[in-house]
Amino acid sequence: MKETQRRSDVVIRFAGDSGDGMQLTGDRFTSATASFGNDLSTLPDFPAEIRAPAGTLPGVSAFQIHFADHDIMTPGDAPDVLVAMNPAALKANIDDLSANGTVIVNTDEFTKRAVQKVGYEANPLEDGSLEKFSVHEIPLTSLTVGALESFDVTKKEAERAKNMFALGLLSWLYSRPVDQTRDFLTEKFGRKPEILAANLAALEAGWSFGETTEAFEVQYEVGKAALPAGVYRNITGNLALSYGLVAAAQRTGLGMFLGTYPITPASDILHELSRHKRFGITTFQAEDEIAGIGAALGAAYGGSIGVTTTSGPGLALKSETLGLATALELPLLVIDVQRGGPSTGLPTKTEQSDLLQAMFGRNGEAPVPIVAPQSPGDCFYAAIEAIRIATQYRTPVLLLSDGYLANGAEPWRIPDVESLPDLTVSFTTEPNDTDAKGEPVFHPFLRDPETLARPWAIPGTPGLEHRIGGIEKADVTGAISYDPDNHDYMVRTRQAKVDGIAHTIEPLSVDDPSGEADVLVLGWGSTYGPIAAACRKIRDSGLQVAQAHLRHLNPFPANTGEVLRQYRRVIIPEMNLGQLALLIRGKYLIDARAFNQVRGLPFRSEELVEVIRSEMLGESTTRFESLTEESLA
Amino acid sequence: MKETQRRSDVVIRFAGDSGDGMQLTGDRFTSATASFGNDLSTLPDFPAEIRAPAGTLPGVSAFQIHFADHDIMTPGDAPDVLVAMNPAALKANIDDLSANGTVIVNTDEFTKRAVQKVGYEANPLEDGSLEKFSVHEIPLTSLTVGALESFDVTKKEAERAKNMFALGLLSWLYSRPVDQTRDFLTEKFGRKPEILAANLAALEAGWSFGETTEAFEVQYEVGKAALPAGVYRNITGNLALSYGLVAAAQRTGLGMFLGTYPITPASDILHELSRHKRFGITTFQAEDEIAGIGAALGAAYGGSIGVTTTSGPGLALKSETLGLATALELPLLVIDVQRGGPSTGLPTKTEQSDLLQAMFGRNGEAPVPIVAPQSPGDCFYAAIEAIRIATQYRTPVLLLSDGYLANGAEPWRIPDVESLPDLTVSFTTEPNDTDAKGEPVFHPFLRDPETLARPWAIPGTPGLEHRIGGIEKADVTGAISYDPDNHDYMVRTRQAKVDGIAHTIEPLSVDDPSGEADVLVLGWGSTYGPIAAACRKIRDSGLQVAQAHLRHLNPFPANTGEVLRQYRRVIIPEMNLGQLALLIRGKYLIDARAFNQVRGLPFRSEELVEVIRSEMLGESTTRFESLTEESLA
Amino acid sequence: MTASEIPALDLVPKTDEVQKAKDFKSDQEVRWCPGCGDYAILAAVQSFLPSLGLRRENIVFVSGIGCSSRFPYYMDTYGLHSIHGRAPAIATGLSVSRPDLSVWVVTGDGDALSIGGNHLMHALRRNVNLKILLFNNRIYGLTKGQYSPTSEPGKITKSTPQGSVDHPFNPVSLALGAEASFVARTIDSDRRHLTEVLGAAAAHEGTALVEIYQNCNIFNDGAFEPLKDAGTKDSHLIRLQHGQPIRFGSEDERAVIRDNDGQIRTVDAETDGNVLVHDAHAEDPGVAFALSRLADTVSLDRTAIGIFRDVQRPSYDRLAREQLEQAGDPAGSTDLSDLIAGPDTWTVA
Amino acid sequence: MTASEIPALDLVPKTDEVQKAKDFKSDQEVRWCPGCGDYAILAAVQSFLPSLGLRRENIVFVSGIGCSSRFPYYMDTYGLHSIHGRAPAIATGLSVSRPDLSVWVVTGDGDALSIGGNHLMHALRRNVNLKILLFNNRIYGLTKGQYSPTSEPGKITKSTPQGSVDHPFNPVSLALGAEASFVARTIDSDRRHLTEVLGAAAAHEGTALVEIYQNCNIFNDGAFEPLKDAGTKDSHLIRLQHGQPIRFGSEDERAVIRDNDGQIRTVDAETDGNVLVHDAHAEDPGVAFALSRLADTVSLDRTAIGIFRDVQRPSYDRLAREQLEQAGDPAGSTDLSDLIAGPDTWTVA
Ligand SMILES: Cc1ncc(C[n+]2csc(CCOP(=O)(O)OP(=O)(O)O)c2C)c(N)n1
Ligand SMILES: Cc1ncc(C[n+]2csc(CCOP(=O)(O)OP(=O)(O)O)c2C)c(N)n1
Ligand code: SF4
Ligand code: SF4
Ligand SMILES: [Mg+2]
Ligand SMILES: [Mg+2]
Repeated sequence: MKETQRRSDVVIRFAGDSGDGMQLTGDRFTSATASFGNDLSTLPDFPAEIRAPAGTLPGVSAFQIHFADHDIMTPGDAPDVLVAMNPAALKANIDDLSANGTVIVNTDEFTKRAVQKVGYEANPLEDGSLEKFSVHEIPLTSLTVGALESFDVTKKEAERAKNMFALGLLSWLYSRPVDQTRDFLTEKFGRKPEILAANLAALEAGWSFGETTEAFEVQYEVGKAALPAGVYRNITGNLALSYGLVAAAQRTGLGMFLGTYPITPASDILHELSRHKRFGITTFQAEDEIAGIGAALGAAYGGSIGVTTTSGPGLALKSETLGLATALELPLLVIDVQRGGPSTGLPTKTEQSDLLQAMFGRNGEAPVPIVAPQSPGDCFYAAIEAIRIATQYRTPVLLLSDGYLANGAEPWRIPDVESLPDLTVSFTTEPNDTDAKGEPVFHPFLRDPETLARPWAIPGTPGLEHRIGGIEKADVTGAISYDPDNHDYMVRTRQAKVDGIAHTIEPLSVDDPSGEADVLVLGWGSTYGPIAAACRKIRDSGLQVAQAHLRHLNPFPANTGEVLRQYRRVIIPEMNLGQLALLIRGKYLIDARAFNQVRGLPFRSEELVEVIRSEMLGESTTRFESLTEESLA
Repeated sequence: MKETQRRSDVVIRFAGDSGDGMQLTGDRFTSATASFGNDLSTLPDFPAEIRAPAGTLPGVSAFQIHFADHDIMTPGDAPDVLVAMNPAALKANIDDLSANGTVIVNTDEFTKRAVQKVGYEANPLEDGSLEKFSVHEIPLTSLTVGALESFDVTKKEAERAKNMFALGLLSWLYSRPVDQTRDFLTEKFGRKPEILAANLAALEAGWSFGETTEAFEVQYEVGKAALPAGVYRNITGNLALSYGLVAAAQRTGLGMFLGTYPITPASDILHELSRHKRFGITTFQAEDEIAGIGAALGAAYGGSIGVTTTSGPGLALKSETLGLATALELPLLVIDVQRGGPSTGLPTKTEQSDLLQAMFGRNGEAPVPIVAPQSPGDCFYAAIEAIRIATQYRTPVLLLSDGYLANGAEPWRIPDVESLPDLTVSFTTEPNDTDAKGEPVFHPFLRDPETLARPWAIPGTPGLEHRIGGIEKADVTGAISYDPDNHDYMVRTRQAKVDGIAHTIEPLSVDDPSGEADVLVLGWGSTYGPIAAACRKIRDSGLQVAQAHLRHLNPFPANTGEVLRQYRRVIIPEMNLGQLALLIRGKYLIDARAFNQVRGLPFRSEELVEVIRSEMLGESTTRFESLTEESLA
Repeated sequence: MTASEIPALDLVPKTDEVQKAKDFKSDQEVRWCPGCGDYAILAAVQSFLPSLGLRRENIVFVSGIGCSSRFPYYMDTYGLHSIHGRAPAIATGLSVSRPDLSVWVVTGDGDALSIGGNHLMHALRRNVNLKILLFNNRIYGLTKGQYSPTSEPGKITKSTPQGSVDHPFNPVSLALGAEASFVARTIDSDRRHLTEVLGAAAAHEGTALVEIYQNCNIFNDGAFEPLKDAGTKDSHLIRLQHGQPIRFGSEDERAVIRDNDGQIRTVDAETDGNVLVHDAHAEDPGVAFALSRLADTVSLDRTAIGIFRDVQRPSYDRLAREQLEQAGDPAGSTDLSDLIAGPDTWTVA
Repeated sequence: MTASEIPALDLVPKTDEVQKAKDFKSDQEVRWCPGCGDYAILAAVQSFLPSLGLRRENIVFVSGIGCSSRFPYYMDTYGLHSIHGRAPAIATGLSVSRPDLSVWVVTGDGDALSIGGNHLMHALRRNVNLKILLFNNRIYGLTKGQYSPTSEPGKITKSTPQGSVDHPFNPVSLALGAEASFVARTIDSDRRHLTEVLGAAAAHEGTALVEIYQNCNIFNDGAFEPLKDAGTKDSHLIRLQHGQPIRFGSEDERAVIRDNDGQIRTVDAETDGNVLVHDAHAEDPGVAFALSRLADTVSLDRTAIGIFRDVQRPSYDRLAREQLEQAGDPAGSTDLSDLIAGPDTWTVA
């Protein structure tokens, strides 16, 4: 047996052609790692093309996993190990590798032509350019084909199994179990026994290769993480969001209607929900985004939980109907899984640049509450919270996820469904007012004095027949009204209703173990992990820093200003040009500093460390956006 | 001859049923007043319905004109004279009348039924409720019918001429010329000689009635205003905007393409431009707003000045395509004539609530310059300025007008067209770069170092064939690029391009005659008039106040922060819930106070006086929106 | 046929009460221009609905924006006045999620065919259980008189001072091309015909598109005069009746035939043998389409009214509901727990 | 027929240079999946264009979003890759304002018929001078395999695990219902037929809609196999040729006839007399529509390909241009001054 070394955490990136099955490989490695009991975080990164041409840089598909014996926050800044299935994968990823990192390359693909195709002048395996790394040159393809010689598969099929060989090798290297992967393959290829056998054999062969070859002298171990007790699973943001929707619908006691139009990276929510009709969920693939939200709104009018899912360009299209929903004051959930913009932008990358669109992208004063999850698993709870607000306040709500949350995964403690909030909705079924003659009448815009919500009286309710629409309505009666003072009143009341939600959300809490920090890092959405990791590193280095994270972007928690004012300096890192920063500055008049990157990728925590530290120490602040005169407009 | 008294200014409101021709009456009175040489300002106010049912409150159509022997800023807070053609018109407008105002009522319409129909318990002409006013009860309808007895028209036709009778009477009362109205009628009814004769006679009869009846003892005179020398005309905002577009197109030397979809209050721009094809203007009534902006963008790609016009709900629909235009970096002008929102809202009323939609209503970081005219006549220059920015910076530009500017009118000094800025555009026709081998190549995203504008090379140019799209592009070459750093760079560069426009716009100037004010009132768009009138009144009362008005909302003039910081207090009145205030506060960290009304009507200057004065004197500030914690989100 | 006998209304609750037209009048003042054709349609719908015997609260009118789209305010049922062009999409969500409702859409030629064309087409293709009343006045009324996608070529309007250069849609052809299972055309002023068509639409499972020629006396007065004027209407109108040979003219002196080249044509005085017999239930929409092409866009000569097509195809609503039912009910929270746990879990003690 | 002989291309500048397919290849790497039908279409278009003899810089490809919409990047002409569904609208502005360009739209079944259905329909009705190539693979390719508006009923996809309950559009029927002046259908793998159809489309004044059956080998492989497979294609395909009797089958043993009830039907072995002769130029689209209905949505039996309709109707572009010309040119700045001054002015000294 070889030597075994312990590691507290490892970051591995699998990279290859779109057709090489890297997402699947990463997924399986993740699954094994999760069930082994590590904490983990993943970052898939794939091209916009379905199958970009083989061997090209744009065709590279990668999957990064960070796993550890303690709780971790991010998929890791820089991989310790890069598995590069071809020259393109090497070229596209090598710069990210950590110093002294390990590279495992599939030498079979490093032909002269392939190397030149991606713009290498010389073969990088030969020109010494990889010297600073520990390089393992392995003919993965031919080893796989060799291992499958006796199997009843074509050469092409055998070659295709090379990802399983790689998975086997890496599983050996990091002492990962492979049983689950076996089960998975058995399920997947159940109907093609030869392919199944070949894949299982390739997996096995990879493992054995690690064990027997001299290339690998050490095997690594990463111990279980001490997570809070409970039953866990691994989950991506889109899946958690889908389950959150199912759970929320159940807790309201109503049917759910998803009206949507496919768009990356939101489509998987449609795919997932379409499989759960037994929970009373109807999915409707509409002709476009406008019809998607329209149908969801129509269903909400009829008493369903109306939901629509999309990404940035689709949210733009939904603007007008979303405005109608604010005027009708009906519950509706709009989910925007943000991606790189503007326009088509970077469809498979992540970004936080729809916040101000979510806040303001409608004609007139049309406030909409906004909720944002902070991690893949948190998408579950964010969905429930959004539906709570929508149903209790009779308002459309925007949930802002993003591409990183959507496709990233983490271990998730499975909640006890009985412990989820009770969201039971009761429709109005009786007249709620009396007219001048003392007769009972129904007034569709007579509000609950507490929440300012109007009654939800659905068609089919006898005696409450009424008409609503997008024209301004008279207070109480809901009749069309062009009265100037009524309009002013209604505009303010709709705003006050949304503002009032602040009373029912948890106050902003600060993570500052020492209680002595005078710099606060404020974030929202998916930057939680990188910010938390950075703050932890700073504290480990002996400095103090505080972190606060906004789950509600509209309204902000009631104590937000009070919290922020306690710090000498507030830093707001965002994957946009400073959108939350504008809102915070405008509302609280605090000179918050924005640190922005719009690279389509999550922040690297090391970078955040540097930025926060330089601000703490009063060093150069050139990395900050100057939010004063010059650049923020 | 009766006694004549001089007045320095007068506010008259004509009010009647939608079918009573009040808009026409007001228009004619305005025309006469303009040509007489008064300064003036008007405010039409009509229902959303085409012909709301006769005799009802929602059916009332009104037209207010303020005219004076000096320069004035607003259509007036409260009418001095109300012409009420029926009980509904009286009821809907009487509360606005100034103390001791004059009411001229058409008694013929005050039947018991008509009076009750609008909810009067007793006939207001009899119950003493009008006591505080000077009331002239005149049977306008029967007087008109009587005067036309000998004419070859039906009774209905005769009745319909009662607005001309009223116009004649008011013309006499305020010593207005009626020649132009005669010409106008002759033109309008040229083909119906009987109707023409009847209308002319009714006009005449109204005038004579004033002269002969004892009801009117005094005739009034309002002297000419000492306006700057020049040739003047009367103009509405929509007309001035249309002419500005024609003029701008001429100055660029290019054709113009308007792609649009009708919507109140923007449709008149389409109507107007469709009549001016000889200036190389193509108008295209598209199937919807998305097609309207799409076609305009396509035409811009082809080298035309692409324009699209709309109002709030239409702007919402255009969001996605506007985002594409920011990514393509092509010139495009989007005109939003704002109306009351949210959703369908108050379609015929005015509001400033699309500012933040204009700023942020797109997915991703998609900055768009914004220009806003401040008076009807200024719409002409704002259109030219918007097209200057669009063509020179190769960017979509948003122009924010509103319902008040669109339909309001004022005397306008006609510019010398030769003095308008030269906007000549030159397309790129030659390669602009060299490739690695030194060969000339065309790079569609190689920018002008000064403006950061990219070349505008239109189809049909040999040798410059290239492809553009909404996916992120590589700097310089414009090829599709998923590179993270390139994306970050391009996002910032597009922002920097828009920010850089600040170098070419006039600095923010302050109107503070004494130079001693410590309170500044900052506005944008159509609130210019009411704010200026209020400031003038305050100064007249011996206090000092400064006024500044933003024509550019994005980017702000470079000196904005510097200017604002010179004042102890900045007050921002807006017809929304504080949209400019948010931007100013967020950018400059100045505790600007927002004074907001969302009534679908322009501010009354008296109200602004009160608000500004109480702030200056440090009195109660309860009228201000608290822009801190509680309400702005 | 009352509602209880109409299979398409099976799931909509019925009432025993005797209803009158006035039971369907809301308390809102009607705000169309005096003389507008919309009044006649409103009256016809209000008089017709009692014949269905449905519970008032189970009827919903959804509309877009336009003069016509004010309709729901005047009906004492549930109603939703939405935004321009989107009524079919909104109504789709309502209808699919609420099989116990009778959902009607009211729209105009601009609302349905200009901005809303796509939603209309997709509702038709899916066969969502909507009854769509398209008030076609060949003009934009509410925005004060621009031409619409059904305006005749050359039309001079506010936005086309030199005359429109657009070729108009024929709403019946368009609907048939979009896979409509029910398409009819009728006229505001012909109360009997209108009522008949409404009855057939109500009885249809799936989308029923009813084009109603409607006079806008303010901006397009007399647009359908040739079909209303006593002197011309008999010669211009082709009244389609299922199972009947298609003859028209004041003395049935004109007829519709199929010609040798496969075309459907109108001819003067034709022998019985060749006259086409109208089959509204024909599976193939080819003949219905051909009938929709007979009319002259400008003169309105040879305009067919009545039910062009009325075929059975399961509604989207029904098929979607069947999938829900097939999926079964969850076993309460156990099932939910199982779902979110999934197959791969591990326990941390 | 070269471009100089095609009246519809009158205004587009020609070149004397001899062009080759490779002149139309851009330097961008083609990024479709290996085996995708889009490659064949790209190659066909690149080989076809030289036959027109147009100057390369006067050709523009405008597309929406989808795999198919990547097309413009690969053409060494001007190109605009726009947003989902909006290409016809954008191309309309370009075409109307630039009569010297040959404007092509490339779109997919989702892009053109789902989100973009309305723009497509309106372009067709107006007869804007666009050549629209609709790559119909009956699936959403770029978003990885959801069903589209042309997918067959019951289709199991990522978004329809129990099978789709939508009834699909027939793009040819839809276009005919939308007043199209030119409609054709062809197949990615039939280079000759595809090229022929492209030629006819290019020669047409106004909108030419060309539906191209395209194989998506990743998400909907073999969708059109019955029309490509040597064993079935002759029996399934009806090749329409103007002026020819419509016969098909490996031995022409099947034919299309008009039946007594006015319907167009396919029959086995029929006498010559009754066989329908295809008239692509028929003013009335009725027969073309009927031909579009013959195909079985699922089996693809009786699928007609070729040019269904090709009639002359002045393009929107031409009519709009004529109005511009009628309006005349302004007399420089004098006219502009007159315009903005208007009739009612006064002078303040
Ligand atoms: C998004 C949007 N675009 C445009 C409008 C303006 N608008 C209101 S109704 C209408 C067209 C009305 O025509 P039609 O549908 O034929 O209805 P009609 O008034 O003739 O009954 C338009 C363009 C709007 N309200 N919303
Ligand atoms: C506004 C918007 N909605 C949705 C999408 C996502 N999307 C991209 S392509 C596409 C459909 C592609 O199908 P099709 O048009 O048939 O093209 P194909 O990929 O099959 O060639 C969708 C839904 C988008 N990019 N933009
Ligand atoms: S404008 Fe025309 S359609 Fe509208 S209410 Fe008046 S008459 Fe009727
Ligand atoms: S997904 Fe299908 S349509 Fe798209 S490139 Fe691949 S094979 Fe072609
Ligand atoms: Mg209409
Ligand atoms: Mg497709």
